[in-house]
Amino acid sequence: MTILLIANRGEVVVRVAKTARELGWKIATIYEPDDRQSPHIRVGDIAVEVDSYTSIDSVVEAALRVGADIVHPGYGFLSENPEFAKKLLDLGISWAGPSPEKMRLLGDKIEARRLAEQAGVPVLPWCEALDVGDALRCAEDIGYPVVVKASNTGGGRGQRIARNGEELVKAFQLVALEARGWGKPRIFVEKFVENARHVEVQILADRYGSVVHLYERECSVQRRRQKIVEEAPSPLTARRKKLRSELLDYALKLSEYAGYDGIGTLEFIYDPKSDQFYFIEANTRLQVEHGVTEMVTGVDIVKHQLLTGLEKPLSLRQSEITVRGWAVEARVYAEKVLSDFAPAEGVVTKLRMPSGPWLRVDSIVEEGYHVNPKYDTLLAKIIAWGSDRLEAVKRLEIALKETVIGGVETNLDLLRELLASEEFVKADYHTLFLEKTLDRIRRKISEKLQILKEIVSRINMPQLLHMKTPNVRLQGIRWRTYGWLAASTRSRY
Amino acid sequence: MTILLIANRGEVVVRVAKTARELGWKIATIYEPDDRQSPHIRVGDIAVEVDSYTSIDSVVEAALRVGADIVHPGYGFLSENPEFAKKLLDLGISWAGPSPEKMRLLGDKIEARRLAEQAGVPVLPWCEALDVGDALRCAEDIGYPVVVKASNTGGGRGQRIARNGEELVKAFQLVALEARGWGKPRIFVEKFVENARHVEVQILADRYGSVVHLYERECSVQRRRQKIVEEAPSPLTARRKKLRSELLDYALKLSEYAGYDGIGTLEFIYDPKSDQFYFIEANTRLQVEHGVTEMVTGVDIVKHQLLTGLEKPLSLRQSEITVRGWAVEARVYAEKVLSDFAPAEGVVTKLRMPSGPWLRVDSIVEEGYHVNPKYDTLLAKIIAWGSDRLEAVKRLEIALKETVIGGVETNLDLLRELLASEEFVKADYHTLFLEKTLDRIRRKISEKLQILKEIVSRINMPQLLHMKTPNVRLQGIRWRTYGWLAASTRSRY
Amino acid sequence: MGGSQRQRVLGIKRVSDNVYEVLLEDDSGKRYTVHVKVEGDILETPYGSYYLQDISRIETVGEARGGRSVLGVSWAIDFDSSSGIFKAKLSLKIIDVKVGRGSRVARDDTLLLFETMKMVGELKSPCEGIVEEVFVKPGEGVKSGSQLLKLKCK
Amino acid sequence: MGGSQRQRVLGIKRVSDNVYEVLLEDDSGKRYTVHVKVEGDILETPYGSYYLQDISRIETVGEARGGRSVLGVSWAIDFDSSSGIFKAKLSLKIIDVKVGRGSRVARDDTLLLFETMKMVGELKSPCEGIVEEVFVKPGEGVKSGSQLLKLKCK
Repeated sequence: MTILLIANRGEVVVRVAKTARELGWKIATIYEPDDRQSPHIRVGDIAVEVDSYTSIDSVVEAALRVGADIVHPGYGFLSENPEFAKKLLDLGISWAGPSPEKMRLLGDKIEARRLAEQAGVPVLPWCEALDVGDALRCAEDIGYPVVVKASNTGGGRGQRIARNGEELVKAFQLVALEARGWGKPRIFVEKFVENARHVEVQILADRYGSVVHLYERECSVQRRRQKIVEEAPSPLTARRKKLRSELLDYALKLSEYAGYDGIGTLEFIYDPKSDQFYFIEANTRLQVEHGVTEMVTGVDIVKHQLLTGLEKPLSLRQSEITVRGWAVEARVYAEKVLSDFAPAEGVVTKLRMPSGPWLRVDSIVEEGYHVNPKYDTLLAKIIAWGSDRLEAVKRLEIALKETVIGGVETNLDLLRELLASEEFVKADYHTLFLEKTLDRIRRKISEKLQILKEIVSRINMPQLLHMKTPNVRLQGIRWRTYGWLAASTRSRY
Repeated sequence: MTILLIANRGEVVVRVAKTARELGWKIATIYEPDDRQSPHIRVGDIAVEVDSYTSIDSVVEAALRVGADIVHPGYGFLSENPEFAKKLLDLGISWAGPSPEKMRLLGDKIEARRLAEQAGVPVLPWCEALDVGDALRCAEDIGYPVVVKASNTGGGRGQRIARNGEELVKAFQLVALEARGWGKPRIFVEKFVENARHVEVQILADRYGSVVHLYERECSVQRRRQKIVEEAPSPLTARRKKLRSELLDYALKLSEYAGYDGIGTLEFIYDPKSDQFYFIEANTRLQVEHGVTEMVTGVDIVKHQLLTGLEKPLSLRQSEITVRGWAVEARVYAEKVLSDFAPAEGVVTKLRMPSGPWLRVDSIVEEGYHVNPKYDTLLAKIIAWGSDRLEAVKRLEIALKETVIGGVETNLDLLRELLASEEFVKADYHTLFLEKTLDRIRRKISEKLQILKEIVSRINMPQLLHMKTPNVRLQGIRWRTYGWLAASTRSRY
Repeated sequence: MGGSQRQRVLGIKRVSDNVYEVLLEDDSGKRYTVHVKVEGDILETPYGSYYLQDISRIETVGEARGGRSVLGVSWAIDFDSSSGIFKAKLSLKIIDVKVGRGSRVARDDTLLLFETMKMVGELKSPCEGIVEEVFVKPGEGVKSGSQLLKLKCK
Repeated sequence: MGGSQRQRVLGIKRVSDNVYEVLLEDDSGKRYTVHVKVEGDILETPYGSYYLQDISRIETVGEARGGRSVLGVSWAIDFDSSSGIFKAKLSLKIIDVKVGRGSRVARDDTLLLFETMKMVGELKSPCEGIVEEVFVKPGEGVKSGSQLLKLKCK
């Protein structure tokens, strides 16, 4: 009987537990002292208290205590920490990830970039900057705009755009501050690509030299450099065979050159000017958006992550992997979209999740769930599959409209607007698309909410709230004469 | 704006509404006077009262009242009634099904059988029986055992096995009685196949002569001739290419010969003795188990049903349709498995449905749902997809174990046992398999429930029931020394 | 849970606040441990998850069989052997009544035919006896709880 | 809902017991009808479904913007212009304090740097003024509601 410790919280614990159950494994979860109510601990057979989700010693101790054979780190927290992985491996506990050396090599943006250069994979013009002076000189060389990045941060932290020297000075300081949590901060400056698209390739590899890719995902819809809508395949590369095969070749080339030995993702930026992909960084862990790839390839990424973590050889060949249809994911966050995406706090008092055909919901939320803004406030990922992109987008739009999360502010209205927007439907977007359309979208949301407020204030509310069993009798209305739901429904047929 | 009336109740209304929403249509539902609380009416934009779900006049009136452009009949009730379809079409309302003439032709088991013979598709030895004398003579000719069937019934009614003359007399009388509800009862006697397997082919056709198949499903796991577990593809034909292509050829041949013009299913019996498929009947409507085919082909059957109903040409070519992986469905019924599958009545007081990757749940149930044994008591269909059969079966088994439907008796324990049984895992089953293993399965269920009763009676219940927030602290247990969940977990890896 | 070995509970031990270890023994004396977990009002077990309040109400084969062996239609019709009254357990439609007041019947003789949503069924006599009363007519629909027949067994 | 046309509600009519027809007009005078449905405690609309109790609590852009334009960090820190007190709206970690008691600041000068789960932010002065009090130190973690600074605007 294999015992798995899932060293994380939130929806990823639920997701990983599903596969572990399928494998017939026993599951242990962890919780911080004041996070004991979180539903993630219930998916396991037993839960252990730790000092902190990021305390290596405490989590390692938990793994020892439950007799774990293997640890899955989820994403965030210790998932990209090679010291944590090494400590476990040294104790004879397997690690559901690549070996610590590969984590170090590819997890460091500067090292990974150098590796890509050696492997012949294009990267954007860049230079390391030990101080502000370096950074300014580098930016002059490369030409503004540039991005200042820390070599070792994740989740959209530690990177800021600068369009001139003044912005660069400030960006350098802030990035340096943000990067402290990840150890010694190494900073570099990279050319910023206008109208860029973010496309990434999912890689599966084992300890024995096998590497396959599961095709690409596009994650260009981001807010503050955090992805919120992702899709597989990429609308950009799906219609351009040569560009796609270039991208996939780069990914395999780099993985093989690096001797990569777990599951991971290689992220690329597409520059429409040069019509070229550039490697930007690697993620040596499971990604939030892995579900869209699972839906179009039918491959259980977590299963391969767990099994290769146990040093099993990869059981998939490249020729067996194909893409069918399209999958689009929307991340539902508890946050105040109209107030700079501040994390929202609160208790979910009403929940209605979409279900039925073509949908997948990976969620942590339930009625009574307390959203703790101390942690990432991702509540659920709603994924729709379609035989083509338009079908998937439409299904996701409807699923989002059906979803009700009451009692706490969420980004549901933003996602609904986004999915219905002309730009998204046409896949006419880039990494700053959301930031550029945010004012328009916010205004639209605000107007709709104003109308709804007015409608509700005019409806005889007390009666409605007490009407537990709506008595629906048609009063002679002929719908043809009205524009019933007209605003929402544009048929494709 | 297209207006759809869904002339049914239960989970099929929810399913059909999903696709209609995606098409941007407006949805009307119906309800009988004492079924107004049923959740199915809520998925529409508006609901209309009808005298009865089977009253043609009343349902047609409802369609007129809401200005319906098209009616979807679901399954059961009026779904196979050509008079109903004709009345709608005569009023200029489209019908989400084949034309009434084809419904008549293929809906009648005797006519369909004659057609198959003409088309060169094998059928089992049979003869029509106008009275008991005819039936006895026929059975003598064919040889016992035989099945007595009515030409025009559905849902497992109107068919009984007879192994001798005495049983035949009784069977004839009962079948004649059961068939009354479907109009003039025509009875026939057919050779009964021992260890038969039930495999069916999903057909999509349009009014313009296009016919494609969506491959096959196997539905051999039945209780009282009602399917409870279905899968696509068939484990029998998936491993035997020639047999499969024979089956699919038969289905296309018959559809084309009949000039079939909607979506439908052709059902076949496989006789292991002759190693041959025999056509038994056609279903000129959507089937309960259509979801497994949707999951492996990615084709939205309901969408094609609705669009061909509106006389659109079929937009799919045979070459575009492929099967990926495997899907298995379990039908969750409110019924007393230990008391001859009597329909259970009650209110669902607790509900936990499975969710997450690889699953699809088509359900009508919610907390507070009242199961009315006056109607079919299908609560939900839980479907799991896997890249191969074992993966799908394991995922479904786990999903069923996670499911909780409290307050009303269900067949969940039966399904759990079934999915875990050696016979099912090996697909070593036939149409009487469940009946033959039922005693064993019932005993197993009974034993498990006895143990659970004893466990619960020994646990300090009041304390547990008040413990809203389980305080899970590990008390120094080392799992390795215990057989934690050992009984349930057999790893495939 | 292997084959048809009947198991019994030897002991239960609390492992953590909501997890219990159960020691089972089967007929052959082989012992097993199984763990169950209480999550709010749900009991999670290797056999599946259950609503706690349902478990004590569970009817198992042994108990259910009693009724079945007498009538073969116990899910639709109840027989009270002391009063001799048959009652409908569901809404039924009476298709045919094969006996009248005073009819002598043998065990397993068909008394009446009825219909439910699911199928047509036969009510057979559980004993040799005399029909004392018939409360229903062919074609009649009866509600759950309605009396159908009164039979006096010899 | 077309483009950036602002719409207003002209009237509401009950169509059936839980369905309402809403007549809207946009700036150009064009009229639309929209139907909404009340299902228990959920309002179903063409824009999406909402928990009824939430709708009256909704904060819209106009209202939210007020705060934003003053501080640019309104989601993390509150400024009460009458008392001059800055308060944390979330748990924050103070990274750096750029001013001390008595510091003179111009509008948009950085007062302090803080960190949340999401990123590092700057608190900028909403006005020209004098720092009257600093309640926090670099490296300190503060809870939601804690006072950070007191500023007197000119």
